[in-house]
Amino acid sequence: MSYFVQVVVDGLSNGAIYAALALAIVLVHRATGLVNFAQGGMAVAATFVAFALTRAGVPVLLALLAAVVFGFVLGALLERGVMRHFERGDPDTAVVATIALLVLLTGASAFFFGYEPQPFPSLFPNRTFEVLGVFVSFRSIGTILVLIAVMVGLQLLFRSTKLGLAMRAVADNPESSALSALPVSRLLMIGWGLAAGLGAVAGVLVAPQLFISPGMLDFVLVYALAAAILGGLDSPVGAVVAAAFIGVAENLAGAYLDVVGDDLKIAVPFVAVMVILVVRPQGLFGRKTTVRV
Amino acid sequence: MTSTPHTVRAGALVATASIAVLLVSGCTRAESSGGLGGDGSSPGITDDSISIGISSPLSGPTAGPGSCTVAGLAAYIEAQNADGGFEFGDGNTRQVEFTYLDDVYDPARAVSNFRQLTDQGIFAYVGALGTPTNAAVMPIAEEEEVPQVLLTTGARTFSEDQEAHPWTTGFVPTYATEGRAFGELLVAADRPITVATLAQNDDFGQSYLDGFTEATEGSQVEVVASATYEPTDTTLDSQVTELAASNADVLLSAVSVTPLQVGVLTKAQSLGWLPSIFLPSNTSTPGTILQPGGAEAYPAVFTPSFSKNPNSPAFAEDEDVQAYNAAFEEYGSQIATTYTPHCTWSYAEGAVLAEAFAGMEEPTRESFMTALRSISDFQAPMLLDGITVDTTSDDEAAISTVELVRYDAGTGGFAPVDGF
Amino acid sequence: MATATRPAPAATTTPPRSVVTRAAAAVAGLAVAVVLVVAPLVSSPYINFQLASIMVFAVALLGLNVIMGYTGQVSLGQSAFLGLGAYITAYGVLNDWPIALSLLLSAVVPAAVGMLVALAAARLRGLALAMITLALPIIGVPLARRFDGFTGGSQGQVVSWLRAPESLGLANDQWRYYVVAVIALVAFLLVRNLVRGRIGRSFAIVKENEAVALSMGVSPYRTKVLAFTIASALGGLSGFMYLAVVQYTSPETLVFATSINLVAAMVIGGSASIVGTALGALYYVLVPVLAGQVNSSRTALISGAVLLAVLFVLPAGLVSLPRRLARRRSARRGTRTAPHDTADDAATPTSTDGSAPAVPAPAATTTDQHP
Amino acid sequence: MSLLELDGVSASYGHADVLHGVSFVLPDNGATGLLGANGAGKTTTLRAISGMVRTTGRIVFDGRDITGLGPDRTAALGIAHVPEGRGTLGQLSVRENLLVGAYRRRDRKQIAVDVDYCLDLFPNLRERVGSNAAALSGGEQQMLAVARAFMAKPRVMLLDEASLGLAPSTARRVYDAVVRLRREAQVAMVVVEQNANLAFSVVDDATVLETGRVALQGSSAELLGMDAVRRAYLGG
Repeated sequence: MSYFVQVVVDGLSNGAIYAALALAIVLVHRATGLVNFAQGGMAVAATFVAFALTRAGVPVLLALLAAVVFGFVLGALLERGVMRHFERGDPDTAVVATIALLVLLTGASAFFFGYEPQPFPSLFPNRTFEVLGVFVSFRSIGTILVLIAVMVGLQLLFRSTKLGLAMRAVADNPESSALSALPVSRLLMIGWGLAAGLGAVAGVLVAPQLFISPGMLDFVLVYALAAAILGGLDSPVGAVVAAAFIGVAENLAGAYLDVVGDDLKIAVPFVAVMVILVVRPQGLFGRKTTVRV
Repeated sequence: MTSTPHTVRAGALVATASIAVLLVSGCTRAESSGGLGGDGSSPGITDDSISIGISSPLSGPTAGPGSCTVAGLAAYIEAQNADGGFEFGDGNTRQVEFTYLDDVYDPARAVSNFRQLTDQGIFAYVGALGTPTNAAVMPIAEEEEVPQVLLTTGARTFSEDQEAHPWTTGFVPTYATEGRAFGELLVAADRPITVATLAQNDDFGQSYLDGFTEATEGSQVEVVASATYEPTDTTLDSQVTELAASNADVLLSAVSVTPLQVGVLTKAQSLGWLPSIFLPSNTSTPGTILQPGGAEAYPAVFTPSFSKNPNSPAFAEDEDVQAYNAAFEEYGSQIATTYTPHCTWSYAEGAVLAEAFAGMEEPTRESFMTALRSISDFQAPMLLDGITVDTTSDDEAAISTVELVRYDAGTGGFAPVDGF
Repeated sequence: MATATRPAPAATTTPPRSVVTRAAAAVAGLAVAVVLVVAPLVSSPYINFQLASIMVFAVALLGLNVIMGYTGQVSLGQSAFLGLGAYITAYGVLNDWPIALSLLLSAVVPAAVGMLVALAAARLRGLALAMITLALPIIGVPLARRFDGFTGGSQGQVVSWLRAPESLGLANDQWRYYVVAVIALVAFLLVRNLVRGRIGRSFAIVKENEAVALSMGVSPYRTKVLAFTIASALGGLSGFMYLAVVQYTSPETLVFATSINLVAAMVIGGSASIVGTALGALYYVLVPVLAGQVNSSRTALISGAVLLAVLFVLPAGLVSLPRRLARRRSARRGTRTAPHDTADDAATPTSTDGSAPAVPAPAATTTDQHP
Repeated sequence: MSLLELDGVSASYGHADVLHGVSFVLPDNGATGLLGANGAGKTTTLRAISGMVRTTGRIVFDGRDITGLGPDRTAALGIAHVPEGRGTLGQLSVRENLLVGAYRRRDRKQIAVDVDYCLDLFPNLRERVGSNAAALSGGEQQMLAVARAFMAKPRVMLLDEASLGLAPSTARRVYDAVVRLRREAQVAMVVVEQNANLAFSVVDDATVLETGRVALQGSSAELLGMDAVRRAYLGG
């Protein structure tokens, strides 16, 4: 029994990693209506700023704050200087522009810090505690608590603030939003800035586990996309729940299904996501929208 | 079937582009590589120069080790060039022209790079990292009779049958050699020992286990739990949890990804499982793996070692290490920003190359291969004392012995092993 | 007080296509053909390898363009079909199947797999569909490692085949080039005719607006399944060509990163454009080579910068370069060009080479409201 | 006193000119119509006023030259454009759409009152106040678009083809509400409408456009008295 719980707990702590980036994806999608492949690249660049600061002796928490600020500025600048050029055009072109940014940011991070993963100090004590025969690390608990706080914060931002409402309106239809006097370009900039700032939080949370490297989030991004889409893309709660589901499903399959094994356990959450999407295209927490002509 | 002006212009564009490709190539069939040069010498060698090439992953997930395979070799070569050049067996002294390309660990890209390098007229292809990439290149190297040597991969394919693959040799010990060394250590203890294994789901993990199994067959050493992982996994927590349930005496962790290996070390102790640990040579650097992973918590951490760690205080006074650090600072640090053991390996590989050049009596690839295959008992720089290069065996890599060492948390370095 | 005003001037007209432009087209086409036929005879094996690689990825991109460019459905899984095709071919060669059979199955099996996936997923739109296609390479890589009896596992499979028949006097690299060039030519001709016909029109309508498609009697579901099946078949076919050129396949062939790079190359070349597809393949193969010429340890930085630069200058892809230049010229001369020539590139991705059919206006907007 | 004045306004998309020197005047609390065939430039005229196309000439709103100002700026000045195709925000609920309309306003209490007023104006919307706009019927979306524009407390509303694709009775209800808005809230109107019967139920005068130029201008009565206009726009 405690083995089973341990496997679930491990799954949740994996899920927390996916959730961190998934929340940033949800944010940028709500704020700009785009899926942004550069999300991981921006998060890593900001996390490298924190990394450089901690190496210079700055406390992690302070470094995190600096990374968030850097992320916000980076995101806003990239929106202003690059993405704005593509916002009115073909969405495929805009998505490929985010791919270009990802490659560019990865290359830039590697230019300064190299490709090899390097240790990153944790915000939380590097210890575990035991509850009923199950071992839980402070890091996972801390990560999950921060994520829940971020999730609630995002939910409040989108549901209960004028800024959140305006950002959603702009993501939905920028041209029409402008007709209601919304400052569209500033809102898009803020949206990218917030998403990159949140990416910095995600990066600093997961870097102690994954080690910091330019490609740190490349594969996490795949899981995070799956979580964000499964969660309905617009719902912070949905993204977190879906990420937890993916982490746990993967681990349980690896532990209990011999046919699946460690090598194919990754297939389980993805096949599950496929099946769920086919049955429920709007995702677990997405609102059903019937589009009429 | 009408065409608009756009099609016309686009068509013209394609035509221009195609012609440009032709012009860029600028060469005709006559110049193609493979055969002998004009005066009986092979392509890529003159009286005062020789050109060699390498393709390794220099971007993407494997770029850390990949860059190091280039940086260390570049450091050795450029330092030697600056020091006057390389002495050859035919009496000439030559400068080595060194070209490296990025293949992102993509076999198609590696083949493209290999063909590009031979087209540019390299004499030999040296030190490339990566099993699939080198596997894709091997048949072409054979067909074109281009040396594909001293590869930084422990896969057996490149070393186990050199009669079948006369143009290919591996450099670092095969993964099986490392696994075998662990097995032998445990068998020598002559008591029942339980082992849990964690291996990468590819030839790296598999041959590691194969070597281990060969050595422990019929002994009192028993594998009681095993798990595999994909290099793309984000964490190995679930695998470690699964293995910890066995409570084995020993964990053989054939993990080649730095953060994952650290994760294994932290996770096992967090579950209260404290086995003796066996780590592969490529993921046992104290500064980046053992200290962050809290390796001091375990009763013992063993690793096969064959090279000196240039960052270890234990070697700070070592002449080899000082020369390496100076050369690397000057010529290698631009290519590889962060250290992996591959940096020292490829540096040592430069010395083996120099040794082969010294034995080369004619400026031909055949003579080079003969010289390269006749090196024995050669003490290359940066290799631990007692680890020698021997290329005469036709089923082993150039380095076929490893020394097991034990992590000493006190000094942050390694200490010799006198038994399990 | 009502005031009548001047009569309207004649509407702006499209310049008639002259005999000259047709001749230019013919000349350009002929030049390309001659270059493509003669090039391998005078080029080194390396150049021939690159040219053949361009053919390989051109066919993979062609498939991607059918589903993404022409039908408007994001696919992040094209590499999975490329890998599957390569594996089937390798299996066929190693088991002494006739090459024609390998060729056939390398397209048919991926097509069947693609169709199965599409049958389940084609009701989805946008990102949900992208998610499902993304899962294919993610699951495909460990599957390829697992079934090593079929795939050779993580070591991959070296397959030495397609040696030039001695009677022809061609070297292997030349022979392989001609084989893949013929396959690519046939694939391009078939797709070109397809997208210009009735099926191409239904692709375009589905891309434009699925609801409108329904109202015009075009089933978006069936159209998407068809497009996805064709895309998968072409992906598989490119796998056959891949094996012909690279002579090796391994799980690395189908990694997700390849799919992403293919999507980028497709957009860079030109969405919904046959010529653009070829240009995209040129970009896909040549930019890494050029990046290596500049600095091999900064390839990511260089290729990212190049990608972004091209998107900035030519958001509608390389295929729009001549149009851009023409506009520059006409702008400098101060003359006005015809409206169809000046529509915003980025806003009209379906008309890049004139081969995409026009989309009829939605029925609702043409309803006569007069009482 | 004129609220909005267009003087020789031309507009272009890229290199293609679609408006050539259009002029008209809208008095305070007035309502004017723009009539004309498809492609005559009616929609472009509205887009020129709200700053969605590149424009030359002079547009004066409330004594201020607004030529070249972007849509968010003109909207902030009190011009509410209800675009062709409605422009409702599909992923937002009906209430949220209304609140987006009131983005620039700070008077929170009055906003709540106005939301209520809109829901009275369009009882259909009250029933669906929590649903996503994308789930509404075409008629309901058009009502929402008008209501959202009203929420900005505009001085003038630009109404573009509000009856498009609607059943005649639904279109009638939309226009009834527009008439009420004009009367009760003193919103001036520029109405583009294919259906001249509906248009003339709101407007005092109208401008007829042909291929981007003003062909006719006059009061509703004058225009209705002209055979040509009746034939072209009233089917009689």
